[in-house]
Amino acid sequence: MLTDTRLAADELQHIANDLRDNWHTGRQVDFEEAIAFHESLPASKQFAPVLESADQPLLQPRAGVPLLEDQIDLLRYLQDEGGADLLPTTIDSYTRDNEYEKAEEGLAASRNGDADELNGFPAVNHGVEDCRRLVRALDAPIEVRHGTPDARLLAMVTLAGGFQSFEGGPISYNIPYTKRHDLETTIEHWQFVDRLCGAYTERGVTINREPFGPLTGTLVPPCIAIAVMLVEGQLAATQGVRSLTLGYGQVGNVVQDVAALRALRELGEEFLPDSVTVTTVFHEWMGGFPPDEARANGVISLGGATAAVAKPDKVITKSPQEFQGVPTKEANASGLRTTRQLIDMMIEQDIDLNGIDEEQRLIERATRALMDAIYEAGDGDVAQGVVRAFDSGAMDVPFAPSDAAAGAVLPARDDDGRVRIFEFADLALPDDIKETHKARLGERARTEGRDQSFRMVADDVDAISDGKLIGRPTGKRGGASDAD
Amino acid sequence: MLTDTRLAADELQHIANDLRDNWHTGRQVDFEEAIAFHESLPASKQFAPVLESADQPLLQPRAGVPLLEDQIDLLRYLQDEGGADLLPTTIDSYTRDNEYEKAEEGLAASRNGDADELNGFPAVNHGVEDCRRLVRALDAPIEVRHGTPDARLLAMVTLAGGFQSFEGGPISYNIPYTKRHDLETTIEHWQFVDRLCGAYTERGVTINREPFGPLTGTLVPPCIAIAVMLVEGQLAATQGVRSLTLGYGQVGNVVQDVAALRALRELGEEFLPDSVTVTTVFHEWMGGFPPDEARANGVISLGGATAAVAKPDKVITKSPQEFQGVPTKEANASGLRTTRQLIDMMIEQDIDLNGIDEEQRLIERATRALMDAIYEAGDGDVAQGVVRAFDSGAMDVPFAPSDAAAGAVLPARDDDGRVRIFEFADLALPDDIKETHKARLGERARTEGRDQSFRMVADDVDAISDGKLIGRPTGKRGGASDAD
Amino acid sequence: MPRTVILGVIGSDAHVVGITILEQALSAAGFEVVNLGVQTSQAEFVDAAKAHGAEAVLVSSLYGHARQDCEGFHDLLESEGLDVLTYVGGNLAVGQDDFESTRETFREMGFDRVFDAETDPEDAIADLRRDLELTATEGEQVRVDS
Amino acid sequence: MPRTVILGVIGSDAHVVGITILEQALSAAGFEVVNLGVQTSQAEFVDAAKAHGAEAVLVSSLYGHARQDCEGFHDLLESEGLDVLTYVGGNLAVGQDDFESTRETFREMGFDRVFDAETDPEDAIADLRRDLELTATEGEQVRVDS
Ligand code: B12
Ligand code: B12
Repeated sequence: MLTDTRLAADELQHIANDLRDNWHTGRQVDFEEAIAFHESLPASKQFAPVLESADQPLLQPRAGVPLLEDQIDLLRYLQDEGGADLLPTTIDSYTRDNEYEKAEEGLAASRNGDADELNGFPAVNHGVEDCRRLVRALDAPIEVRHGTPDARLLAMVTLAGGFQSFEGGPISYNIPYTKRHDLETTIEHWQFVDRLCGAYTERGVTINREPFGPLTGTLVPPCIAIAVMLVEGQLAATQGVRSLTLGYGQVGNVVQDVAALRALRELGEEFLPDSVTVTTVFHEWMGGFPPDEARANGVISLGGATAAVAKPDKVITKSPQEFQGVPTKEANASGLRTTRQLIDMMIEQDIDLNGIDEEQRLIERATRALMDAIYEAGDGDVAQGVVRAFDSGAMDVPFAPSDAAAGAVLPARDDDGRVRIFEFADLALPDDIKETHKARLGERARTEGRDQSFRMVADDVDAISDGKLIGRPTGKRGGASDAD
Repeated sequence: MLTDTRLAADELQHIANDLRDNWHTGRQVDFEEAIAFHESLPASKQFAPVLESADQPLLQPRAGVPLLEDQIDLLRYLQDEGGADLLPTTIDSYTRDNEYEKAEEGLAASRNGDADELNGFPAVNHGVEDCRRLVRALDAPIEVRHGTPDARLLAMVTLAGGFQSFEGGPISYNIPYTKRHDLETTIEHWQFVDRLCGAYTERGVTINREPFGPLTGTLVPPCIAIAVMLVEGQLAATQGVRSLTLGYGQVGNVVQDVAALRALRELGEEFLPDSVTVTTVFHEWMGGFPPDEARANGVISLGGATAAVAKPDKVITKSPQEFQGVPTKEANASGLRTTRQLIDMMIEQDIDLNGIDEEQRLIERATRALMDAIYEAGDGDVAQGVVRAFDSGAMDVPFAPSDAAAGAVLPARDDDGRVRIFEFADLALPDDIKETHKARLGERARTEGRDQSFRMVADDVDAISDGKLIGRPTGKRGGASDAD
Repeated sequence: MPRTVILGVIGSDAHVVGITILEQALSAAGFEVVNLGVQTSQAEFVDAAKAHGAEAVLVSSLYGHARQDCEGFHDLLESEGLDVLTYVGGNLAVGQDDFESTRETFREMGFDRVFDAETDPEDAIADLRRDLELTATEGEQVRVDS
Repeated sequence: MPRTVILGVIGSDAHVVGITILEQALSAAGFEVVNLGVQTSQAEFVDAAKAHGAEAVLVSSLYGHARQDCEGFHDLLESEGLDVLTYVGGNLAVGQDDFESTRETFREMGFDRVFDAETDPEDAIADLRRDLELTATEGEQVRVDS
């Protein structure tokens, strides 16, 4: 039975041996030799120390293209022209599905054709040596960013390949990213990944792990996101991970975002063992972007401004071309520089917003309630508990495509633009918190003179891309009207 | 002798008659017929009512090209694609110098060549009828924006041409814009302009007047800018102006900017007669911009964010191409939309910053001290007083190119990025306020481990274009180092 | 009688928000919607269309692999004897491609209409009505904004 | 002995901040600077160069009329028998022009060096030293950053 206990050494070895045969590059992985490679890297390429010792939020973009040389050029550009402090390598969708054969075809097609046939870098297909070429070619530390429910082989290859940070987690890379993976299995798979990171860590090569905080990116109530971060953090810590970067995706209300980041940091410190160094990452708005670069720059800037106030350890930036498709390197770099300008202009300012503490307390209370429900469901075991809580709907994520979550919770913004819960379904929140949410949404409904309905939710989903924060009825277009 | 008294009707008439002969289009001006034209305009083109009844900050760009058709296309683009609520027509530099002959040559050259030979729209040369064509062609109200010390003929032609708002004032369009105009003469010239606006106003055609708040655009301490606004407001009110929009240019510190805008509004209400409707305009950063559109978008966004908190009646936007030269219409529209996105995402948020009241009180006390000094210098007459105060240095503007101002005051940022005064020269501020400024700058000097010097001022002048708010020594380049 | 349409996200794409909004808009407009959710295979689309006697199949794709995922879809429909209306929409290309050429590609692959991500659901519904020769009153809760 | 340079903003341009910074940098580098301020005519530049025996004339222009304002400047200098180094800098064209073609235009007009608004004063000073064949130690308070 799945429990939150450390994977035994022989089991790790056994699974690793099996995985080696999933794709030929698996056989290139040699742990001892990988340790040696990591030890050869200069301090400036060591992810955890660079991140943990920074005195300002570090900036990191997302970026991944199929071919190695292109990926090197792209990252070098983002490093030199975008001023990225930390670099990413975003993995393609076939690899995320463990479809290495298809990824190989896409890679071959990209090599022959002029268009990119993959939406990311197929690291498993490239193999250990090419990953190292990438790591050697850049000056900043690089993280693997993906969205893979079963990322075991990917972790084996990329960690051996010199990457020192690995995004994702069993919930955050299941619920928002897939339909049919059951949570129990993904947790098992991530226990392997975390144990592997732990094994490196024990040998002095700290691997940073970053649970994916934004989840579905769409109006996720902070308490839900933070609870997932705490659960994944605990699961990782059990396997020996010692550097954890907990994530949170901007909702666009400055007070709520600052409060949520503070709650994330404080609860992270509290819930995770002292042996773990907790850092936080703030993702610029992860929902639908405006189809207009000028307006998109405004959204990005609000992210930068919020980061300057909340001071997370890291900020994942967006590009002004987010709406349209994978951005050009120029647009990606411009998102970095716009963010940097806001942070650098604002970070030394003493900006003290009223209302943050109150919102933070509300978020913390709700998060604790969810954590309690999870422990209770698992009789004290967080792994069992989170599976059962998602099963019963005590834990849920809005707009979850996965069969493993009810996806029944619906969020909506209140009159101030803060994300509240409109439909709780079976979410394990105490009545007084529910009342608070209902009251705030009631105010909004009164302001707008309409009932709370899915239409309100839909309007909020579109609001930022339509240039607003709150999806008020405008009567201008069908989608935003409350006529039906 | 110059006094703050209303220009007699016959004198107005007399001056107007003389001016008619300065350029042939002056003879097209017919007051009665102009009133009739204004009365024919729909409510949506009436500047003062549109501005004064708005419930959100209205956005206005700067824009002026030599040819009428191009100006129509440009403004239509800014209106339709930029979503400008209010439109501008920026006048060329020759017209600002009353060099209508040269402007005529530039206009002819622009008509023949493909490049624009003027940096704005020469409205006097175009004459009354072409101004009306412009007004008729657009949907939003249009303001004349210029920088002309002697704007009498420009006012006659453009007001007859259907414009209903006129920027500038005797101090704000002298001190930052010219070298050799004496203040007494510019005040006389603007008394004419204001009286003309008053004459329209008395006939039911309210002409909005907008003193130019940003002055030299470069680290202007709020108290100085606000004092100039109050003086110009009073001079205009005396001549019968009833719609006054007082201006302020962003310094980049959010708390100081919000405090300054509140001080501006409150002191405006207090110092100006009840018959005057006071509105405020916030100019996005008027100093040197970053030579990079991505970073410039960040600067613009901070302006939008500040406006969302301070809620001025109007915002003058910048374009991401500000650094380089007159922007393309696309860039100009994009500055509008970026600003709009920030305002629309933030305006409904309850953002309550600590420290605003304290900063506002500091600004108000300093402004009152300057106003007292001005009244005292003029034995109660503000016109005489302001001339004498500038003469003695009791009143001054940093970086003033004009011989009419000492230009001896030097600003620098404190550790929080607020603009303080580093060199007071003869500025009429009480000792306790000076002490406050000195103490704040002393803190900064200690943080940086260097003396207060002109180097600090120079570093602050460059800071925003270098991507920061405060010009900290970096050792990176000569300009930012404190080695000498 | 309400007309049935099949809706889903093809391939291994998990972007669910768009079809959630579309489902709601289509239902509100009086259609019977069979929402297959994300990560739906070509075969699942075909089976559902058959099983429900659908008149239209609406394929969504956001993640940039639409071309690969839709390859052969119309052959499959034909081989199964299905003559249904097919729409595809979302972010159909990888990167910052020009939409017109993307539209052309998908038209050639057999889709009756191709929509970009800026599409207002109401516009797509108006097209659907037109293509199915529905009058505006035929739906249950019809509203078309001009 | 410090070398004398004339500095000013030409035409009816009133942008004073740039020359204020330049004046400070030039003085710190050991030059004797005669700052004519803004809105300086060609004749005023020429008179000052003569009167002070200047070795270089530094013309600044920001507002977009530089070409017109500088027309005939070198003829005037020549007719007055002045053989001085001439630099021009700032925002020299109206609009978003390509700087290389702007540089060409001003070089053809006779300026020895043409600088854009991104110029670091220290770089211009290094050029000035080179052109005047000054060694780095000749100034009083010299510092050149590599
Ligand atoms: C939220 C989001 C996510 C969430 C999705 C959560 C979820 N499960 O739904 C997360 C973070 C998990 C995610 C993951 C990924 N994403 Co994503 N994501 C977005 C984002 C920001 C918003 C999408 C959204 O919800 N929009 C709101 C809804 C209402 O609009 P919509 O989806 O566009 O749908 C509307 C229209 O398109 C239209 N429509 C859609 N389909 C159809 C079909 C028909 C027939 C019709 C008529 C109309 C129609 O109507 C819909 C309703 O109005 C977009 C960028 C953007 N648009 O701003 C990127 C984006 C779609 N993602 C992208 C990518 C690459 C990915 C990843 C592959 C990589 C990654 N970043 O990790 C993974 C893929 C995972 C997977 N297996 O699918 C790219 C796609 C690139 C491309 N096509 O070239 C985008 C464009 C971002 C970018 N610029 O790079 N993403
Ligand atoms: C502040 C400012 C103003 C202030 C000036 C106050 C004052 N009296 O100084 C005010 C608001 C009054 C103003 C007015 C106008 N301005 Co103005 N202004 C600016 C702004 C924002 C910053 C200029 C500045 O101070 N920069 C900081 C200093 C330190 O840098 P700098 O001036 O570039 O100088 C450095 C370098 O260029 C170089 N340099 C300069 N000259 C020389 C010469 C030599 C030989 C060398 C080696 C180097 C060198 O070294 C300097 C020091 O580092 C610029 C845009 C920008 N750059 O961001 C527009 C800008 C220069 N202005 C412009 C215009 C059009 C005007 C107006 C005509 C119209 C208007 N908007 O009202 C009027 C003109 C008035 C007049 N008669 O001159 C345009 C010029 C357009 C063009 N060239 O195509 C600009 C580029 C804005 C724009 N994008 O439209 N302006």
